[in-house]
Amino acid sequence: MTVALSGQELAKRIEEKFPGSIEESSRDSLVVKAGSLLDVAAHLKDAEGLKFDYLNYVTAVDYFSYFEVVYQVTSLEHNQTVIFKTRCHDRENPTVPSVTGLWQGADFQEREIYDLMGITFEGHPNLKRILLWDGFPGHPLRKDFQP
Amino acid sequence: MKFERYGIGIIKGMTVTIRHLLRHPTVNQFPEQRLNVSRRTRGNELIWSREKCTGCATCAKTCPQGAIEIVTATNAENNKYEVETYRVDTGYCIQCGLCVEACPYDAVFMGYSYERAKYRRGELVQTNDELLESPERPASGYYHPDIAGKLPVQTLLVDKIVEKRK
Amino acid sequence: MTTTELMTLKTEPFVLNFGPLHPSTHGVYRMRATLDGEVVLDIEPVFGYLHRGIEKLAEERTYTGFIPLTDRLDYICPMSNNLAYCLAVEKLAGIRVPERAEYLRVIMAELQRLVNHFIAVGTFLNDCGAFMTPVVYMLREREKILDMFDMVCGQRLTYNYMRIGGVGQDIPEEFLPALRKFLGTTPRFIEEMEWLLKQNEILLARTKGVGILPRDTAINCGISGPVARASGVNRDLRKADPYSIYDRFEFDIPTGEAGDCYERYRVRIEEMRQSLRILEQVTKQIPGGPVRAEVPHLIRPPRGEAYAHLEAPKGELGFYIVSDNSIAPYRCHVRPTSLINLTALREMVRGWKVADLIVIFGSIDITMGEVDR
Amino acid sequence: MMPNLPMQAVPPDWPGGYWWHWLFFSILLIAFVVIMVMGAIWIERRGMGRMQSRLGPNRTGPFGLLQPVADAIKVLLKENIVPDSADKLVHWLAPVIAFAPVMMIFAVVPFQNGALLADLNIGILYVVAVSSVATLGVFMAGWGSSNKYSLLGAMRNVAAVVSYEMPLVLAIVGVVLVAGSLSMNDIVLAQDIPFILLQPLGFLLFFTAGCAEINRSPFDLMEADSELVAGFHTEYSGMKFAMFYLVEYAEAIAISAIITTLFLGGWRGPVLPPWLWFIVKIFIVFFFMVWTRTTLPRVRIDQLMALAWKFLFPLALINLFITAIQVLVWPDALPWGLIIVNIAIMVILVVVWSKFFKLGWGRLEV
Repeated sequence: MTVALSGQELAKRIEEKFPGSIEESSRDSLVVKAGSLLDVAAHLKDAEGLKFDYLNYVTAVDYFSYFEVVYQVTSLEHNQTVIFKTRCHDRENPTVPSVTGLWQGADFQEREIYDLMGITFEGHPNLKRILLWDGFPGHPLRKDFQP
Repeated sequence: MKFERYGIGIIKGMTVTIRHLLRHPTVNQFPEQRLNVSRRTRGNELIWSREKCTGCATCAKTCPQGAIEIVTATNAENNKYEVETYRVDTGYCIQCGLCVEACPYDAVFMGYSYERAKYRRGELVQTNDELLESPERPASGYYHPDIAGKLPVQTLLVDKIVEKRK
Repeated sequence: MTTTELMTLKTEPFVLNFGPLHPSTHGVYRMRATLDGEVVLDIEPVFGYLHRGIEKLAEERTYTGFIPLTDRLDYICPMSNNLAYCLAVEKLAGIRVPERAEYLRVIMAELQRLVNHFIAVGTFLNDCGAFMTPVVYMLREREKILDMFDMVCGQRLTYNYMRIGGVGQDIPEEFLPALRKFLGTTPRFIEEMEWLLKQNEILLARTKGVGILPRDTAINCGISGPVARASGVNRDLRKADPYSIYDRFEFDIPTGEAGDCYERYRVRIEEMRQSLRILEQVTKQIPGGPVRAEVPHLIRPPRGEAYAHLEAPKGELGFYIVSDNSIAPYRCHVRPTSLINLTALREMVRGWKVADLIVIFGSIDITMGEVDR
Repeated sequence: MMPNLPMQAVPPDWPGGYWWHWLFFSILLIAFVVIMVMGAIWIERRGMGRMQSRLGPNRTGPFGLLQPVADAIKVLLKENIVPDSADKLVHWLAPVIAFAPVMMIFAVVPFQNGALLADLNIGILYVVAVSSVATLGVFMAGWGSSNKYSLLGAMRNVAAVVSYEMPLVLAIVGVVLVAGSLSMNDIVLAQDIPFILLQPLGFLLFFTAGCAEINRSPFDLMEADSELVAGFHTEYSGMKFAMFYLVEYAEAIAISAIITTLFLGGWRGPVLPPWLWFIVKIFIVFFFMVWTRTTLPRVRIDQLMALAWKFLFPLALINLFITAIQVLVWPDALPWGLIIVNIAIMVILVVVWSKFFKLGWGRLEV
C-alpha cells in the first residue's frame, strides 16, 4: 500500500532544512513558497529517506484569488507519496519555476498547464502551447474564461 | 536479424495462418445474417411513454448533454399537470442512458432498434408522438429487466466459435 | 558505422511530417521528424488535434453526468476510465462500495485490460509490418469481450457502466457462463498468437534491442504501465497501492529487463495471462448482494480534493478532483497516461530508422483521446 | 492455343509471317497479363481473407470473382489528382515507364512448347535486363510527386533492386549452367526433373531475391503502408494509380512465371494441357507469396540490404561454384544422387550462415 506522508510532519523536516519555505501545511499536503520550490523539490527527490523519484502528475487549479500548482510525487523505493503545492497570486502574469530539470515527466504537463491555465514555468526548455494552437485567445481552464 | 533458429519461427507462424485458411471464418454477412443485439442495448433513439410521464423533468436535469427539453402546462379543465412538449435532440444524445436510469416513473426507455439513421438533420429532433414506442422502435431492456426478459437472447461470438469447433 | 563516417557522406537533414493522418499514428498524433536519409535525428510531437476540453466540460457536468464523458478519454478502455473517476469521487465523498460491485468492477477492469492488450499487441505487430493478420485475430478475440460488455451495459464502446458507489446494473444471468466459456478458450488463443510471431526471426530483428528505454529514464519521465515494467520498474498499482479488492487475488507482475520493444510486447502478453488468472479467481469467489451503494443522484461531496489512481491497461490513470460542495466538480484533472508515456519517445527514437520510429511508437501504445483530452 | 507451333518460334509457316505472329501474341499477352492480374488480386484478397478469419470480397459476381473488375472501374473513374508542386511530365510518365517493361518480360515466357512471342536465345538475360527498367518508373514516380514519403519509398526501392539483382542473377546462372541454354524454352525443355530439386538453394535465393525485387512482403519496404503511407504512389490517383496497381501484380505474376519456368518445369506436367499447368504453377507460386505476406512482418531497410549482401550474395556465389563443379565434373551423374547432395548442401549452408550471420546497424549516435 502506498503510504501518503503527512504534510505537517514533512513540512517540519523541510522547515528545518529550508527555513521559511513552507507557506502552509495540512494532513495530506503542504504548500511551498514559489521562491523555494526548486530547492524543496530537489530535496524531496534526492534526500535520504524521501527519494521521491517518480512524479505522478502536475496540475493547476484556479481559485480566483490565486493559482495553485499541485505536484504529487511518489517514492518507488519506499512506496510513499506526498502532495506538495505552490501558489501564485499574480493573476496577470503568474510564474512558477519549472521542475522539468528534476522530473522530466513534467515536460508535457507543464506545457499543458501553460496552455490551458496560463501559468508560465520559468526554466522550461520548450514552453509552447501544446493542445491549442498558437494565438488562441485566453486560457480555457481559468474560471473567468469567456469563450 | 539473426537466424538463431534457422527460420523455424517463420515456419511456425506460417502454420498458424494456413490453419486459419481451413477454419471457418468468424465474420457474418450483415444485411442477410443478423445477430441479436444485447437485451440491454442502448440504441440510438429514446423512447418515451406519454402515459407514465409526469413531466418531472428529472431526465432533462440528468442529461449531461442537455438534449432533452420538456414543456409542461397545467390543464385547468381536467385539473391535471400535463406534458405539452417532450423533445429530444438525438443529434446531441450520446446514448449514455442516464435519463433512463434516473426516471422515477419508468417513462423513458432506450431504443432496441438500430439502423435508424436519418437523411435530414431536422429529423434528428424528435418531439412527442415521434418518441412513442412502435413496432419499428421497440424499447430495450436497459434498466428495465421486465422488458429485457421478453427480448431474444443475445448472440455471442464465444458461443458461435465453440459450437463450430464441436 | 560511426556518426563521423556517416557525416562524411554529406547528407542534409530534412523534416518529414508524420501525421496527423498517417496509417500508424494511432489516431491524430503528429510528429515532425527530422531525418537524415532514413535515420531519425529528432522528433517534435504536436498534439491537440483531438482536444475536446474534457477537463473544462467536467466543471459543467454533475458528478454522475461526467461518467459518460470519461468513456471518451481513452476510448479503447472506457471501463478503466469510469472506474478511476468513480474511485476518485468515492474517495472524495467517502462512499463505501458493496462487495459484489467490487467484484464486478474487477471483472470489468480485467476484461478491459485484455481488450486493450489485444489491440495494443495487434496494432504493434501491424506496425511492424505483419499485414493485418495479428490485428484481425486480436480483434476477433476482443469481439468476444465486447459482446460481454454489450450484454452487461448495452454498448460496445462507450460503456458508462461504473457508477459512484458501485456499478450501473447487476450482470444478467447469462454473463458468467459466457465469461467461463471465454476463459476456457482464450489461453489456447494466446498460445496460438505465440506460435504466430513470438519466435519469428524478422520480428525479433525488428524489435529486439530497438527503442531501449533505460530504467532511470523511465522513472524520471513518469512512465508507467507495461512500458515501465518492460524497463524493469517493478511497479503495478494493483500490488503497490491496491485499490478495490485487488489484494485478494493472486497474480504476478510480469517485468522485463531489456526495456526494448520486444520486451514490451512480451510483458503485454504475460499480463493477459495474469488477467485471465485473476478472472478465474473472481468467477469462483463472486458473492451475491447489492451492486450499488445508496448514493443520491446529485451528490455533493464535501469541500476538499482527492486523487485516486489505478493501474489502467496503459499505465497509471488518475483523477484529481477538487470539490467545492456543489453538484459539479470545481476542478477535474485527468492524469493522462498516454501523454506522459510519450515524454520519453524523443529519447527512444533518436538514431533509429524511420521504420523503427513507427515500431517504437506502436510499442508505447497510446490513445489520442487520452493524450489530447 | 497453337498446338502445332514449331519449336523455335520462328514461324515461316505462320500466315503473314512475323507481323501476324507478333500482333497475335502481343494481344494475347496483354489479355493474359490483365486476366492473370485479376486472378491474382482475387487469390490475394480471398486467400488472405480466409487466412485472417474473414471472407474477403464476395459480393460482386460468384465468389466475388468480379471484384477486381469492379475495383478497376472504380479506380478508373476516379479523379486524377496531380499535386501542384509535382514535376508534371515525370509524374505523368512514371506509370507508363513502370508498366511497359513488366509487359515486355512476358514476351519470352513460354506458355507451352514454343508458344511464346519471341524465343530469344538470350531469353533469361533479357528478362533480367528489362525487369530492372521498372525501377526507373518507380523512382520517377517518387521523384516527380515531390512528396517526401514517395521519395523515401523510391529511394528504398532503388537500393533494394540494385542489391538484389546480384543474388537474383547469380541464382539464374546456376540454372543456366545446368540447363545449358539461356533460352527460356530450352530451359523448360531441359527440366526432366524440375530444377527446384536440382537447385534447391538457387530456388530459395531466387524466391527471396525475387520477392525483394518486386517488393512483396516481407520486403515491401517501398510501399510500407505503416511507415510511408503508400510509398512511391502516395500522390497517385485514378488511372495512374491503377497502372501502378497493375504493375505491382503484373510484376508478381512475372516473377511467379519466371520461377515456374526456371525451377518448376514451366508448362511441363502430366494429364492437364501445358498452358493450364503453366497457369496453375504460377498461381501456386503466387499463393506462396500471399501466404508469406499474410504471416511475416516487414524487415527494415538496413536489414534488407544486409540480407542481400551478407546472406544471399555469398550463398549465391557458393551455389554457382558448386553447380559449376557438378556440371563440369559429373555431367552425367545420376540426377537423384545430385538431388540428395544438393539438398544436403543447402541445409548445411543455410544453417552455417545462420550461425554466423548478423545484420542491421542498430542505433546510430546522433
